[in-house]
Amino acid sequence: MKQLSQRLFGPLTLTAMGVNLVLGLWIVPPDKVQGELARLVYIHPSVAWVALYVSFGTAAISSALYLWKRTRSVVMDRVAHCAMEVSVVFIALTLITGSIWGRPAWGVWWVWDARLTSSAILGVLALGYLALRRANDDPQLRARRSAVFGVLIAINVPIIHFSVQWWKTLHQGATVFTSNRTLLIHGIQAWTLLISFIAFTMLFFWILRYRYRLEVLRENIAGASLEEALSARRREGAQS
Amino acid sequence: MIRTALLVCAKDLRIEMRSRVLLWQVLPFGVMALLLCGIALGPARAGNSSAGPGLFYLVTLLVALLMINRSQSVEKTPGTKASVATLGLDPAGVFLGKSLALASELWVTGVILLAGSVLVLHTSLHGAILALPSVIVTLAALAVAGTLYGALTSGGDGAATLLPVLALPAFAPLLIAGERSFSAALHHGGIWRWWLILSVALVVYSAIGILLYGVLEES
Amino acid sequence: MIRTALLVCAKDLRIEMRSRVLLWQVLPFGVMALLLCGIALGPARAGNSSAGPGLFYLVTLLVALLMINRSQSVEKTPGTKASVATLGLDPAGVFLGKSLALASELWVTGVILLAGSVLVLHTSLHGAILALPSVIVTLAALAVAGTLYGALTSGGDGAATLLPVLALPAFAPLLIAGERSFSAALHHGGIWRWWLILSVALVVYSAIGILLYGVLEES
Amino acid sequence: MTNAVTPTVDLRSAVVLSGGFPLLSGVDLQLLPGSLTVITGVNGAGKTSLLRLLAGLVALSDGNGTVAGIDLKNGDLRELRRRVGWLGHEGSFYDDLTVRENLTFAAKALDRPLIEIERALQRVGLSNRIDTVTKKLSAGQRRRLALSWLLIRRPEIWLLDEPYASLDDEARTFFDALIADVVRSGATVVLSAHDKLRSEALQPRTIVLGGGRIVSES
Amino acid sequence: MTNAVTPTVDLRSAVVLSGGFPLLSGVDLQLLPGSLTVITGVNGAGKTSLLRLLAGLVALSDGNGTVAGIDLKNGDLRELRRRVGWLGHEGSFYDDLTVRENLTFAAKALDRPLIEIERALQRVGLSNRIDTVTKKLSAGQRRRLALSWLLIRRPEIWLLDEPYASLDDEARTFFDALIADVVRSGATVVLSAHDKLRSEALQPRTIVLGGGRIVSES
Ligand code: HEM
Ligand SMILES: Nc1ncnc2c1ncn2[C@@H]1O[C@H](COP(=O)(O)OP(=O)(O)OP(=O)(O)O)[C@@H](O)[C@H]1O
Ligand SMILES: Nc1ncnc2c1ncn2[C@@H]1O[C@H](COP(=O)(O)OP(=O)(O)OP(=O)(O)O)[C@@H](O)[C@H]1O
Ligand SMILES: [Mg+2]
Ligand SMILES: [Mg+2]
Repeated sequence: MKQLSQRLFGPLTLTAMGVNLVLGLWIVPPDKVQGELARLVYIHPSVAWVALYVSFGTAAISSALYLWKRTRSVVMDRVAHCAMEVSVVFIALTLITGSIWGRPAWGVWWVWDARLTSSAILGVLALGYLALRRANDDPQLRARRSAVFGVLIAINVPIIHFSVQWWKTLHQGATVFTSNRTLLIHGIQAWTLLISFIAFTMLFFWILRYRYRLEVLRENIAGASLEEALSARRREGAQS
Repeated sequence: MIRTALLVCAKDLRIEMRSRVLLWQVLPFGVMALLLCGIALGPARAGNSSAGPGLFYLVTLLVALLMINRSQSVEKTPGTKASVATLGLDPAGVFLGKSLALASELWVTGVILLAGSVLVLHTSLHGAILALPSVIVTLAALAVAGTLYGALTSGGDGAATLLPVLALPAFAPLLIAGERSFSAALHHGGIWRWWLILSVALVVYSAIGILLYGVLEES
Repeated sequence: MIRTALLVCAKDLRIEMRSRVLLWQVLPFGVMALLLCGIALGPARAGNSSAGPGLFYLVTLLVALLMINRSQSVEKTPGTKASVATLGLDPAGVFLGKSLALASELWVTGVILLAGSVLVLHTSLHGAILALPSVIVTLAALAVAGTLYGALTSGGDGAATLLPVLALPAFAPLLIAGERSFSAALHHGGIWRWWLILSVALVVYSAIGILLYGVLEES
Repeated sequence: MTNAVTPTVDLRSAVVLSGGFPLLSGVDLQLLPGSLTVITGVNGAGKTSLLRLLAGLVALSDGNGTVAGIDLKNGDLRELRRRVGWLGHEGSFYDDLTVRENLTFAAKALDRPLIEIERALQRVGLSNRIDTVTKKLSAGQRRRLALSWLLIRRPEIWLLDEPYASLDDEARTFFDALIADVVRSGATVVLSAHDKLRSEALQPRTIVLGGGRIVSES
Repeated sequence: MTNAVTPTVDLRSAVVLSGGFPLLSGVDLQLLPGSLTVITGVNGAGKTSLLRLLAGLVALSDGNGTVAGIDLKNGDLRELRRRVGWLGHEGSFYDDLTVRENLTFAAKALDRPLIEIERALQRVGLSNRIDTVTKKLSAGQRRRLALSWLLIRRPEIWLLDEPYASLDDEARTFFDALIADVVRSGATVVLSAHDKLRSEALQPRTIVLGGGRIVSES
């Protein structure tokens, strides 16, 4: 059962992405105000959602699980690491799609806006996480430190989100939902949007799984060379 | 925990007193940076008093980074680390003690920079006095978060450069909240909301530090 | 002198390559500082493109301070200092080599930050390209002066904090000239005058370094 | 276990890695309370690494181990560190504090009476430098300071990395007497050395390391 | 001067102060080329300070002195440093470079052929660590690296601060042979030590320091 669902995950993700693209790029009619440009709405918000919440959430939860003594395991450390790496990619995509959208929509690549600024800050934080990993080469110390940082980042996500809003806001806010959660867009547009969120979330986990496997492979290779290193080291003693 | 905190705090402050880095280096740096910010913005904008709070916090942040770095470098030498580790100090106490020492130093610096920004950036004196409580809370939160991030980045390769990378984004919200409350004080707005937010940040960071500092120090 | 310079420069760049501090730490720091400056100023002012050159140089200066610090800390450990001293390297060569390495790193950072300020601070792309030559000269001057000041402050107590105190006032004129020439480039004004001033500064600092670096290193 | 006394140190094919390189490549070692062990071996054999492992300063990468009843893999390393005394190659303590301030900090952290400080400094012969800033001390004086600090703590496990280095004759004689005394009182002492121990009274077990593991023993 | 050979080291009531404290309180010392001198003395006697003075690493505060014909007060200390070989307590070289890169840097700075690097490493027994980053080396391996470096340089004056510390037996034997060889070739060697020199072949002059000056001599 588990096997099957795992095997189906990839094709399902691809299908969802395909449906999303077909619907978003061809089926849905162009927007009244923004025209063809509005099709970015089926990519950009969902990419951003993954970048900010799904990936950081995954990393934060696995970091917290690592810190909790009873669930401490190398798996959690790996998941956190891989999620954060994928997150960097998604944040970059958010910034790129957003800027592409912003150039025609606002006339500039960048504005000093709450969303934009906080996305950029989170991008730097994710890079910081990776830099922190690089700076420590003892695996356990690295795991502990990055787990603490992973948790700290998680707290930062809402703080940054709100702080930047307190600071100033000017951006495109609730276009899809109003503050009282009533849907503003309807029909096929709403469905396509929903599908895009699901599709990108699935895409994230799909990539994460492959990234994780890659990590395990890399560690296995390291383990194999470990045997070699051990016997080389032992020979050193025999020589003298 | 409290005893350890006081012990560690006293030790850090004594080292500071002996080396006088705060007096002779950090403070001049702060004043200098304040002037430079003025220059970078050009006279028209810098004279504009509304930039005051932002610049004040920007400079304070830079000063804080220097001080966090120093607070950690004291513990960093390999020999010291090992022998202090065998003391088995309560990590929560160490965390609080180092935070407290850092906070005291930041308060001193903050008050002087506040005076500086009244003089250099034409911030109103009355507003600065009103902002003082919020500045104190902000700096305390900065000290607590700084100790945490300092421990996170200490020791590794190029620790001195890693700290700002990790800390700047994390401290940005504190900076913003501090700046807002300062501006609110200048315009006689309600500063209680900011006060509250900052206090929550202070408590949250302290709690995390008390819980997790031990994990960071472990090895 | 030239051979020594190349040798030292290659050594510094190799250490940099190995630790990758520039890529992983200094650059993110720069980007973050750019964002923070924007935040500290508030959207209205930061969006205003005329603040671009000033902020660009402010951030570059902060980045440069980090990099100068690192460039010196490599030489600083007591053992290293003594054994490198017994190599009898030509101090003028050491000075030029370290400056060159620092300049290369600053150039990389500078170009990226320039791109960042086009994106983030709405500096005009055309202006930024026009400003590039002056940025290169300014950064070279900064590297040369920074090496000089780095050697001046290295080793002593709390060197990391002493450097900015001494260097900031010295770098302020460079910063101002750089900012002026950048602004001139943006407004299609004559940048030659600033170019000339910056080149003179570069030459003067280089000359001082070549003559006096030996005195600084002696002990 | 047939032995009635539980060993203080019990390593089973202990491996310690650093960046993929095995500092220790499989060490089996049992030490009883009240024993004195000298680790020797060529440069780079792994002596320092072994001592650091026992002190809880580096993590065990593979194999098993307990020290003072604390598991090196899942146990509380902080508790372990509290129970060992460590003397390393490098200087200890805060460089900017004086000898007295450093020891006061340590004594307070451990709830020891301050009077012991002066007594310990007297014993190691450092009383005349009590108010000197630690970074100004000579190499041997730093070692003496570290020793005085162990005197105050009297830990159950003493881990000493090349303790004789930089010590003058007087200090070495004192050190030998101290170790004899400590071992008699039931503590476990492990030290690394390139020289023979000088005191005839000490009858150490000698372990020779090579290539990160034990190659011979006597 | 009645002596035909000019001494390499000539100190006349040399005083070195550090923050008001006299590290050396009046040292008179003459050393001839081709001589081997061992400095001993209790911890804090001033051995390290004396060696640092001779290497041009600290300034002479009072008295007079020349080393290798260079006046310690007004002479060119950089030129002096270029002519001495120094081995200190602390590690040498850039921690982030590998053994090979460090030695290559030094060899290029001195215009020596790179082939000598491998030869020197072979002699000190460090060839198997040629591509290891220096900061990962063990204490003794760092010492060996510093020695290999002196081998490449072959300076006229060797100043060695506790050279035996951390070296294993093999390295000590090598070191003794090296020193005998160096002295025979006419260089001046000064080293500090707490142990007796082991090699019978070496006939050093021994100077005992105490309180910053020479208290006896043999
Ligand atoms: C660099 C530029 C941009 C960045 C970094 C950015 C970032 C983000 C982020 C992080 C979100 C997710 C917010 C959340 O789920 O809480 C988002 C949502 C969104 N963005 Fe952007 N954005 C950018 C430019 C734009 C532009 C130019 C437009 C349109 C003119 C736009 C329209 C939207 C819309 C419609 C949403 C969904 C809003 C919602 O569901 O509440 N964005 N953006
Ligand atoms: N990344 C690495 N690559 C290769 N070798 C390494 C690496 N890290 C450590 N080493 C080696 O591991 C060993 C560490 O040994 P350790 O410091 O325990 O030796 P030791 O027995 O204390 O030696 P000494 O007598 O010189 O103090 C050294 O041989 C060192 O070169
Ligand atoms: N500011 C100071 N105040 C008091 N004493 C000082 C000060 N600075 C240095 N000293 C003393 O000067 C002496 C320096 O001696 P040095 O390092 O030359 O000793 P050494 O003979 O090499 O000793 P060791 O055998 O321990 O290496 C030490 O006794 C040290 O305590
Ligand atoms: Mg060792
Ligand atoms: Mg000495």
